[in-house]
Amino acid sequence: MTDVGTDHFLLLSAVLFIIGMMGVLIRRNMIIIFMCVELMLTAANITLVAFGWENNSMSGQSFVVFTIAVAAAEAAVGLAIILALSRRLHSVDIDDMRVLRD
Amino acid sequence: MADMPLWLNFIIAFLIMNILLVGMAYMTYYERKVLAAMQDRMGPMRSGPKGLLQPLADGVKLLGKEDLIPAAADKWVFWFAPLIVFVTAVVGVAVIPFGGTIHVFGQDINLFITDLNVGALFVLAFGSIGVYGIILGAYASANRYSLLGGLRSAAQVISYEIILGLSLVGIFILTGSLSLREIQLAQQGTISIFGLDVSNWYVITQPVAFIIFMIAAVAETNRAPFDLPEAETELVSGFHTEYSAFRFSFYFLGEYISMIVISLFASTLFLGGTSGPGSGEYWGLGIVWLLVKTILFLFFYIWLRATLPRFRYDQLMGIAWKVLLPAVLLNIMLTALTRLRGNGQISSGQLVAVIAVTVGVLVLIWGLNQLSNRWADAESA
Amino acid sequence: MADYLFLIPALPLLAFAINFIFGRNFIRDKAHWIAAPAVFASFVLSLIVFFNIRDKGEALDKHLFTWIPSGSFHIEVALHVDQLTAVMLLVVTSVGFLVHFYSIGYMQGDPGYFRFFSYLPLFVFSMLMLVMADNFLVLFVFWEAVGLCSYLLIGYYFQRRSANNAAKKAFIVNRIGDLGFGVGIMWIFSAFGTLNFFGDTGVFHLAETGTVSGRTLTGISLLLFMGAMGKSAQFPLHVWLPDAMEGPTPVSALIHAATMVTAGIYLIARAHPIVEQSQTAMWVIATIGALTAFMAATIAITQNDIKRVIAYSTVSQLGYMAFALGTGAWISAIFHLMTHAYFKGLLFLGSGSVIHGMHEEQNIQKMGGLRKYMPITFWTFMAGSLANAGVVPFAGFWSKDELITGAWTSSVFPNWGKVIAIIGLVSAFLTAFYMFRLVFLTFYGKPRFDEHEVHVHESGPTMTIPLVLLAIPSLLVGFVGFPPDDGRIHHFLAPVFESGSSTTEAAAPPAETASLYVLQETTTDEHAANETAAAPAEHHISNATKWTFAILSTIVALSGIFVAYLTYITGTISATAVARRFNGIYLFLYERWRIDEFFDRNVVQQLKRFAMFSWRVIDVGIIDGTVNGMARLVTGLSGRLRTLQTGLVANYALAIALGMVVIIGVYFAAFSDLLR
Amino acid sequence: MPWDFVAFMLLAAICVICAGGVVASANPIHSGIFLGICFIHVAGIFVMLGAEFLAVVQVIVYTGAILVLLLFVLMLVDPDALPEFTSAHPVQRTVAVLLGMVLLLEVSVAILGRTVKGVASNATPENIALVGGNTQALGRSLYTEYLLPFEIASLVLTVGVIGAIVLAMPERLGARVRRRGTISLGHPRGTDLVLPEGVRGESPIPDSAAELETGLPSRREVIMVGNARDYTTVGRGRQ
Repeated sequence: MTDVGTDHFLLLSAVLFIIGMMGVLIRRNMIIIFMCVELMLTAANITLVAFGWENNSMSGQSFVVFTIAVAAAEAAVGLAIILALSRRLHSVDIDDMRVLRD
Repeated sequence: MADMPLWLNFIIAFLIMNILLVGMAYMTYYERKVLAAMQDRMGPMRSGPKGLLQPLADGVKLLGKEDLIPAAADKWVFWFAPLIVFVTAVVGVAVIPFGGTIHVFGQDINLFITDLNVGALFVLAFGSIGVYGIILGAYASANRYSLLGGLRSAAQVISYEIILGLSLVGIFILTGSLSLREIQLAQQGTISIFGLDVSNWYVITQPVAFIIFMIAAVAETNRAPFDLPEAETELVSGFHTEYSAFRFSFYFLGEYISMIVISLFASTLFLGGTSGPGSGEYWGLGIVWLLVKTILFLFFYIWLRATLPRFRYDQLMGIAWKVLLPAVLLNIMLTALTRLRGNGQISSGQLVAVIAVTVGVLVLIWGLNQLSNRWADAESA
Repeated sequence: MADYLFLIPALPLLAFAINFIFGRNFIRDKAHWIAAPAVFASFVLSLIVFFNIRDKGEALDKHLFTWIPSGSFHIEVALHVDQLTAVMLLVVTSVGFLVHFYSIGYMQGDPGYFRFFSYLPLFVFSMLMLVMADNFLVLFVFWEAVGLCSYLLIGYYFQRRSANNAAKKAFIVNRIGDLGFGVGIMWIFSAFGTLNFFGDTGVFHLAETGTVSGRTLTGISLLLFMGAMGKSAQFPLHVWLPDAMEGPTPVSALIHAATMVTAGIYLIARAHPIVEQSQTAMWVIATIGALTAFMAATIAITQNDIKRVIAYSTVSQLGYMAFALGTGAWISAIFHLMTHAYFKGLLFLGSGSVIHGMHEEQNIQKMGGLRKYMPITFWTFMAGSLANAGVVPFAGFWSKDELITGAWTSSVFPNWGKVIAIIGLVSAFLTAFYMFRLVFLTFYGKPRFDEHEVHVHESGPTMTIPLVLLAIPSLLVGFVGFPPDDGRIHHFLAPVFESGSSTTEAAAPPAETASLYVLQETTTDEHAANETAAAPAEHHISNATKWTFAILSTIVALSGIFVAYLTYITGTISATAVARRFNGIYLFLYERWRIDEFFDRNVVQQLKRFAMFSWRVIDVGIIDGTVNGMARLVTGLSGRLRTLQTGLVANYALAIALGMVVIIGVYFAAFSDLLR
Repeated sequence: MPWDFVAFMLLAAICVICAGGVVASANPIHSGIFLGICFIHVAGIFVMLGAEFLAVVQVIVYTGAILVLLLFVLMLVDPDALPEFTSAHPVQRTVAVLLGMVLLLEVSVAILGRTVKGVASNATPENIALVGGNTQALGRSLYTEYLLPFEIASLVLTVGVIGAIVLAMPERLGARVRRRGTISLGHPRGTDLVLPEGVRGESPIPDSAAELETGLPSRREVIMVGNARDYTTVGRGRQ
């Protein structure tokens, strides 16, 4: 078990992903939730790179490039939404974002 | 790149770091002297001959001052934020090559700490982490002026980091590598321009990138005229208002070290690093050349500070996004096209076509902009 | 040459695109610099094409692209230019260009200037594609496009309610015709399996070789004619055309007189291999044409709006063309179409000039004596009127004379043809009368307006030059049909209209007997020929007949003018007295045969009643009842279910996570061998 | 004990601890710091996996840009608007933790019981060294195999940037832009010298309707115009 194999990275990725998921589920601050989503994305990235490493393939890394690009775009749009919402509702509490229901 | 035992690596790293720190100390002296000369003053004269011990005196003074922590501060963030600035600034030097591999005492010694194949990006990456020190310090101070400084810094550094990174892409295209060592090696030869043999420095083949890089580097290190995060007159020193004594000195150190590192970086990227007369035979001469170039850059920094007033914030952002970004993108495109043409991968016709389309698009954008201005005027009229 | 054919329609399309996209912001009041040169270039190209075809004597073809490749249904967009198309191209582009030219002056200062100059080339483009189409579907598409342009241009002054209504009316009435046309095309496809006109597998060849039953051909022909009725304003679908005068006058000239309305005539002429197989269809076409010609002429007598009179005159002339088609006088119909395009375009532009000069006054009762104010307009208008009235040697005379002669000597139905010819003569008399009523009321006599209030002026050169340019063909173009039945146009067009019969008839007549007119003595047994190919034997009409009719129609026209002279110049006959005497008839005519009222009462109101029924009973009662019932049911259910939707994003995320866990769990438990 | 195992364990431990810190910190800034540390160590993991370029990109993009942006927004948002750390939904929290545990269990089973191996490709360390290194190999992969996705990704970024600008634009910004004035984070005073004759301290420009709507004092904006010529025509466009 002292040899670092793909499984180690996958387990790390799983743990990070689940911590991120729990963060999304538990926290109410939209910005924290956003951070947790980034965490989940990173966890997925680790999986991709790990499998690429295992199979001597560059595809995993290529995918991560796309993930990062999408994450960056998501950050830009997501934060702009958060900013606009906080400006309008004076809150970043995810529980306050229920205008559509009321 | 020769394999060295780990202990030797540590020694080299230790040496370089210490030289850097001492250099930083005398950088402050150098700056004060140059500024003084430009302002027709004497500068520090009291401590030691010609004030040469002034940095030492400053250090002792800073260490001896009272270490204040504001009551409302976020303590441990307040505590480690200056360290981030300092550490990230120092780490950047790890990939700067001071020369090739030399053979002394029966031992191969690399005149650099490491040769990462992503060396150039490494410097940028640590530069971008450095901004945390400013933001977090600003936040932790629980001071509105500091916070404003931190926000400005965040926006400024993010914006200029893009420019900084993109300005290097031209070099990457020409070199085909991100390794600083390879970039430096690629500048060893000479090229012929109008029958004149000139060193193949990228400052000659990439002049636009060089200018943009210099502007962005000044902004990236928060130096005048881009020192808005500090802006004594408006923000009472901005993010480090609440810092004193040794914590302040970390910010201080970090700023000067990052100046030195970015100057080393620029020398390596654009001025051929260690290349110069005689540097092929004597490695020591290479280091001297590198230092001379670095000092030139540092002089440029100081000169800017002495000459230019601070930019306004919107001007700062406007320069980054409306002037430098398009210019640097065009530079990348031109470089790429030239490279492709040189490799014979595209024909002259295609080259001309691409350029024509680009010019057309630019003209179109310009026209649309004019048009929207006109509409806006018509609407407001 | 064929490679450059596409330029003819493409240039106006380009002009349209440029004006439409950049007009509002960039081109504005310089839009005509885009549109007019483009149409002029098309005209020049059309001329080149025309001479090319005349010299070579064969049609040009150019395949552009495959539009719908779908199994056996294969629609190609191709340009086909034969003699018929070449004539149409010339007419469309020449009148089109002059109208563009005229509009520069007429539309000056209009806020929608660029819009006008983008719709006009669009129309020209559509019309050119219509005549160049080589299959029914493409023809239909541009048929509709032409209708669209008509709609846009009638409703050009969209701020006016009446213009909007007129545009809608034109569109809806055309829809009725187009419905028939559309069904006809579908029927063609199901009967022939193709929509292409030409070639051995084309519709026309198949129709001539008798692969399809006569009944089918009759049905198709009637449906095609239904489309033509809508577009070419045949009774009873003519009602839209007079209302279409709400559009700007150049539009009336271009679309509602010279070109678009002739699309129906063109369609029937193009489809003549089908139509001529069916005697019933021919009879219907001829009868409706004659009826239209007569009805519109009678209405025109009583109208007071200058444009309306000319509009009814247009309807009447279209009726002439239709009965010529119906009696098998194809070339005469196209000949009349051509002459009519020029003199009617001229009349409309002239009336536009009058209206312009009178500061938007359209009522002829308030005009008079304009001769001295607007000499150019007067003389050109006079030329147009003489042409329309059919006075020697103006263009209208030659073509109209031919139509009537053709009807009289028609081989398709000899007896009925004579009746139609007589109706044509009566209409010709009426035509001469109302045209000169118009001329006398407008240009002669004393001004019936306040000369101090209204400062009448001659229009500018951009308006008068087209008038003069149109007056020349109005005078001269008739001579291409001289001598009657043997003129240049007959020789030119002959290949189009005889090719069919020459392939069907084993004993094809020699080519020099170009005329299609048929002597009465070769009449086949009408009952036997019913629903089958009416085989037209080729013969010249005796010179005696020709002369008789030439003299007859001249007399008729002159007498019409004379009566108008007596009525409106000397006052020997009192118009008001006649109107009072025959009050019933007068009112009947004045109210345009009460066709609009008839439609309103019998169609519109009935439809409204049906719509009310549908709304009140079917929609509200049955459909809404069902829907509302469902809705109430769903409301009741969802009231209970909505508690599930907390509106809290966290809960939804939790649900997603739960779903993920459950799915993975189920996978492990059921499908994976990991746990076994 | 091999060094790479130690390195991995170190990196992984810090990653997990910092990830926990992100979720558990009461102060969102602390969450951000934890996340940054976590990302840097993930970059270390990437280096271990032979993806040096990605490691640097991870640091530059995630830590250097995305996270800075996050902190930026955090500082822009009114601190009073931040929700309480203690969740108002204890049930939600319990269920979430439970679900996380179950999912972790399931995924662990899946990873440890993994029998399927991927198809080995040709990017062996030797081949990568042959093309010049990780960066060059990744470049080849991106610009040959994944050229179209790469271009689309750039499009996504562009759209994202534009969307962000549109979303974050203050509602009346359009009106303000047209007046050629900007609001700076500083410089409340500006250049008094270009003020025309009149009572000092009073706006020389009559309040336009737009200004009344935005409620922004016009003096503030007048001061920030780019040059004196524009200044005199503020509110009426250039002439």
